[in-house]
Amino acid sequence: MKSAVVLLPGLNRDRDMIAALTKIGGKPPVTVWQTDTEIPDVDLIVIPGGFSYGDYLRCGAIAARMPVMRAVAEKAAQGVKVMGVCNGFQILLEAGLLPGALMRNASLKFVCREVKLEVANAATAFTSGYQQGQVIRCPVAHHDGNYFADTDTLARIEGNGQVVFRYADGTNPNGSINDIAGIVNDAGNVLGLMPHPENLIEAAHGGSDGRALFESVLGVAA
Amino acid sequence: MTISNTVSITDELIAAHGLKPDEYQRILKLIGREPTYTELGIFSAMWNEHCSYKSSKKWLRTLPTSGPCVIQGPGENAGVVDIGDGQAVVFKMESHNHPSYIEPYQGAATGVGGILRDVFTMGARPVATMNALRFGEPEHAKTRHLVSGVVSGVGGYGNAFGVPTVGGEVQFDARYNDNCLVNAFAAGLADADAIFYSKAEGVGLPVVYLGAKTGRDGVGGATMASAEFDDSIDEKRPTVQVGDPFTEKCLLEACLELMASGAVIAIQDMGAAGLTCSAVEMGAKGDLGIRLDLDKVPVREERMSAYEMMLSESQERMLMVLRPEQEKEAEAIFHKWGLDFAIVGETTDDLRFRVFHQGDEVANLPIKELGDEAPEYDRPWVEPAAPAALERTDVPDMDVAEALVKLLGTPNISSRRWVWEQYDTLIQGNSLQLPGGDAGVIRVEGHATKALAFSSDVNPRYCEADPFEGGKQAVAECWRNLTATGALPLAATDNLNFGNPERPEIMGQLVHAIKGIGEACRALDFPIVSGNVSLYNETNGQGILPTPTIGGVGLIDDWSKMARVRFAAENEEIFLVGGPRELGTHLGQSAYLRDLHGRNEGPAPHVDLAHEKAVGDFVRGLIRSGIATAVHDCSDGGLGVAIAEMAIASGIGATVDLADDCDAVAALFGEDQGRYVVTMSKDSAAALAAANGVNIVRIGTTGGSSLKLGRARAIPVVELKEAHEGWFPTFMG
Amino acid sequence: MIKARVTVTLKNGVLDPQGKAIEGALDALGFNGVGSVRQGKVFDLELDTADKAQAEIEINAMCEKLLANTVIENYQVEII
Amino acid sequence: MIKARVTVTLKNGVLDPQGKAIEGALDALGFNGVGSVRQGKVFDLELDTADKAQAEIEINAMCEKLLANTVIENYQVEII
Ligand SMILES: Nc1ncnc2c1ncn2[C@@H]1O[C@H](COP(=O)(O)OP(=O)(O)O)[C@@H](O)[C@H]1O
Ligand SMILES: [Mg+2]
Repeated sequence: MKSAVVLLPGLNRDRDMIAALTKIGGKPPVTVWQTDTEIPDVDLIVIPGGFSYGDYLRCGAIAARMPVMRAVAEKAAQGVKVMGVCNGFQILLEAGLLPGALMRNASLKFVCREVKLEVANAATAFTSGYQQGQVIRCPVAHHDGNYFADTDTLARIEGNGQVVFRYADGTNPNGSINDIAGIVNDAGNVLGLMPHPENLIEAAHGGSDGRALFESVLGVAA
Repeated sequence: MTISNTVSITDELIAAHGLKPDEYQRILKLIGREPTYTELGIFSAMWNEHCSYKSSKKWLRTLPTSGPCVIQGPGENAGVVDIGDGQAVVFKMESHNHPSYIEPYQGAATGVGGILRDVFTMGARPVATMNALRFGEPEHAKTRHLVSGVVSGVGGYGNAFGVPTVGGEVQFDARYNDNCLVNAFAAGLADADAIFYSKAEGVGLPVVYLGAKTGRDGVGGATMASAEFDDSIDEKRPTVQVGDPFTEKCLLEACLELMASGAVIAIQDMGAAGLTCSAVEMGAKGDLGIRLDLDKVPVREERMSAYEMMLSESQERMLMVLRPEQEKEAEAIFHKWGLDFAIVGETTDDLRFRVFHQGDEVANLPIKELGDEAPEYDRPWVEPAAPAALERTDVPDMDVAEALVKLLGTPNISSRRWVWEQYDTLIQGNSLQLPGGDAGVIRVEGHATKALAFSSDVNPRYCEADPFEGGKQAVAECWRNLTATGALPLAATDNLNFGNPERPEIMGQLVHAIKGIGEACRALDFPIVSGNVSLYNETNGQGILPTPTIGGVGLIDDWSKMARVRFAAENEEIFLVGGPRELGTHLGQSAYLRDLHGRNEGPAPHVDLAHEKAVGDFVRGLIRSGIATAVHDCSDGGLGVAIAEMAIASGIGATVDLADDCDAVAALFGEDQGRYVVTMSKDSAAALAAANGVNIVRIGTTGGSSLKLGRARAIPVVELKEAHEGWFPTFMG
Repeated sequence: MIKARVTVTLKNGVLDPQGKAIEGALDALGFNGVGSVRQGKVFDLELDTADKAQAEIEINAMCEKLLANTVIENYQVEII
Repeated sequence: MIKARVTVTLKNGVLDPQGKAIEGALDALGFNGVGSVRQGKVFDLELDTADKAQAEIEINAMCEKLLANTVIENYQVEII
C-alpha cells in the first residue's frame, strides 16, 4: 500500500509519522510539499502534527488554504483515505473535510501526557485492527484539542458512528465535548484525531497500542 | 530624508552604555579618536560582561575543557562531543534571566530559541532540551505570575519548534524574589565530520543575512543583561524581544538543507548584540576584515538607524559566509522556507570592521582588538566565610513518617509534573525516559542500542554555605544522575548565575564555585565544553543565591539495560550503595532542616570525589551487567525521599529496616553525597560481590502498597503520591 | 492607503474556554460582578489602495476565506 | 448591566509573528496590496452594574492586572 505525507512549514511530527509509516508499512511514504498541486497515486494521505505556520491566526487555518490541501480534498472526494493527526486534524477541520472545530484546551495549557482512548467505532478502515470498545493507551501533546460542534452536527456525527475515538476513564485532557478524540467524515475515508498513535508503536516507546491503527489503514497484518 | 547617525558622545552617554571611564579611555587609545555613536554602541556590546566575560575569563580558563571525546570545547556556539560511530552531540546551556523577569513568557521563549539556534548553527539537529528554573518564594506576590509565564514560554517555543524537553529543575527561594533564573539547555546530533564553525575563510566572499527581519527588539538588550536591576526597571521595558518559533523551525530546516549542499563556509547566529557580535566574531576568528552595508539589511521597521541595526536583538537571524558559486542555490532554499536572504557585506583582508549606512561610513574599527582587547578584570575577592558547625543535638527530631510526607509536599521536593506536562516530552519519538527520573534519556536515532542521558543540577543552598563544596556537588550530582541511568557521563556545560562581581564577597563565591567545579570535573573525567556566565543578578543590593547550574550529557551503550527510578517488581532487595554505615549523617543545609524547620544552617555536605567516582563506576557496572533493576541517587531529602520517589513511580511499596539504635532522622534525611539506592532480585543479591572500597548495605525489600520505615507508621504509597503530586497544582490554582 | 479593523468574535453558543478562564481569573482577582467574558480577535490592516468601497469588498472576502472560521465565528469590518 | 469591549493591541515596534504569517497567507491567497497586518485581541465583557463611570474604572483595572500585558500591549476600553 502506498502512502503520502503532507509537509508544510511548521509541522514537526512529520519525522515521527514517516518513521511510523516506514516501520509498520515496510516502505517509506512519498512526501508532498505545501505548493504541490498534485498528489501522486497513493492509498493513504497523512497530515502529521505540529504547528503549521506557527498555528498563527487559528490552528491549521493557514495550512488549510494552501494549494496542496485542494489536492488533498480532491483525493478525499475520490475515496482515497486521509488521516490528520493533531495539527493534521485541525487542518482537516479548517479545510472543511471534517465537521466541527478544535478550541483551546479547557485548562488553557499545552498538555503532553498519556491518556486512555476507547475505540468507539472499530468498523472503519482506520480502526479495524482494534476491538469495538477496546481501551488503548495513547499519548497526547497539544494546546488546542478541545473538540466542539454545534448541537445538530454533534447529533449527526454521533448518530452516524463518526466518533471513532473517545477519551476514556476520565482522561479527557482538554474538555472536548462528549470526550471526542477522533472522528471520521460521512464517507468514512477521512479521519482526524488529536492523540499521537505514531508515538506509541514500539518497545522504545514503552508500548505499541498505536500500531493497530497503522496496520489497519496500511492493510498489513499484525 | 536620511536617518541621523550622529549623537555627541557625553559622559552620560558613555555611562548609559555601561562603559566605565577607564574603559572609555581604553577605547580612545585603541582607535586614536573619539568613537562615533554607532561605534560606541558596538564597543558597549562587545565589551559588556555578557559578551566579553571580563570578570570571569581569568577563572573560566582554569576549567578542564578537553578530553578524549571532546571535539570542540568552549569558544564556539556550543560544545561538541564524540559519541562514536561518526556522530557527535552538540550542546550548551544559557541564561535568559533578566528578560524573563521583565516579560516571563517572551523572555523564556526567546531563551529557548537562542539556545536552540546555538546548537543548529553548528550543523546539529536539536534532539533534547532542558530548563533550569529558579523563582522567589511561593508566597511572594510575583512568583505565580513568573512560574506561569516562564513555563508557558519555555513550552510555547520548544513545543512549536519540535524538540522534546527531557528534564530540568524548578526551585523556589526568597533570594530569587526579584530575580528569577531561566537557564535553557539544548543538545543536538550531528555527523562528527560535518560540524560548522563561525570562523570565516577567504577574502571577498559574500556575507549573507538569513532569517527574520531586523526590528528594534532588544536594542540595548545585551547591556541590560549585565546591568543590576533597580526601581527604574519600568523604563527598560520596551527592549522586550518576541520569539517566533515558526520562523526558527523554518530556519533550522533551511540551515540544515543549506549545510548539506556544501555552500556554507562559516555560520554564526545572531544572539546578544546581534549583527555586531556575529560579524565581528566571524571576521576576527578567521583573521579577516568584514565590511557591512546596512542599506541591504532586511528591516521590519521604518527609519532604523545604524546604531539600532547593529545592536538589534531581533530573534531568528543568522549570518553566513557562503561560497559565491552557490549563492543562487542558497537563496532558493531560503525562499522555499519563506525566509529573508540578503547579501549584506563581504570579507576583506584589512582586519577592519567597517559599517556603511546611507553612503556614510558609520564604523571603522580594528576587528581583532574589538574582541581581544576587551577589558579583563582580576576583580578582588574574599574567602567565603565557613558556616558554623551544626551539632546533631541542635537538629530537631521528628517522626520520620510525618517528616517524609511533609517533605514530599514541600515546594522544593514535590513533583514538577505540573511543569513538564506543559512541555512536549515525546516528540521525535525517541524519548526513553521522561522527566521525573534521574536523567532524561533519548535514543540515538538510527542506532539500534545507543542512547543519550541528560541532567541539570545545582543546589544553590549548598553553594551559599560553601561555594567550593557547592560547585563540586553540582558537578557530582549531575554526574551521579547520569550514572544512575547507566550512562557514562561524557561532558558538561555550565551556567554560572551570580550577583554583582564588583562586590568582593560575590566574586569570592564565583571564584570558589569555579574552583570546585574544576576539581570535580577533573576527578570525574567530565570536561566542561561550553557555558555561559550571568552576573549582576541582584536587586537593590541583594544578590541571588550563587547558582552554578551544571548540564551534563552521558552515553548509554545499550538502552535495553538502562535503569529507571521506579521499583521493577515486588520482593526485591534494596541496597544503599556508597553510604556510610549509619546510612546518612549530614543534616547541615538539608531539606529536612530548611523546609521542615525553616533553618538554613550548618556546612554543606562534603563531596569526596574519589569515593564519588568509585561508587558511580560500581553502580554503572551493576546496571550494565543487568544486575540492578532500579536505581535512584540520593539528593535533596536524602534516602527517605529517594525511596519514596521509587515507590511513587512504581506504585510498589517497600520495607526499610532500621536498626533500633539508629538515628532515623539522620539516616533517612541526611544529605551525604555519593549514594545510590539500588534494587536487585534476591538471586543477584546473593551473588553480589563487593567492589573495592564501596560500601553496600542491604536496607530492605520492595513490596506491598505501603512504605514502612523502621518502626514508623506504614505510609500508603497513594498517600505519598498525593503529597508529592499535590503541591504544585494546588499552588498554581 | 486605507486602514481597516476587522473584529472576529465567537458565535453565540460556541464554547469559549479562554473567556471562561478569564471570568474565573477576574473573580479570583477580586473583580466581582463580571457576568461574562468572551474573547475575540482584531486585525488591523493597511491596504495600498484609495478606493474605500473596493477595500471593503476585498476585506470581506479575506474574512470569508481566511480571517474568520465562519463555522464558529462572526466578523465585522470597519474602515478607519 | 453594562456591556463593554476591551481591545488589546501590540505596542508599536513589538514583533507580531501572527500578523506577519497572516500577511503571507493573504498574499498567497491572491490578496495583493495588503501592506501590513497586526493582530490583537478583544474581550467582550458584561458587568452587573449600572454605573458607567465606575465600570470604566473597574475595567481599566482589569486591563492593567490581567487582560493586557502592558509590557508589550496597549489597551482601549469602550462602554457599549
Ligand atoms: N523545569 C523542568 N522541566 C522538565 N523537567 C523537570 C523540570 N524541573 C524538574 N524536572 C524533572 O523533575 C525530576 C526531579 O527533579 P530534581 O528533583 O531536580 O531531580 P534530581 O534531584 O534527580 O536532580 C527530574 O527528572 C527533572 O528532570
Ligand atoms: Mg537524581
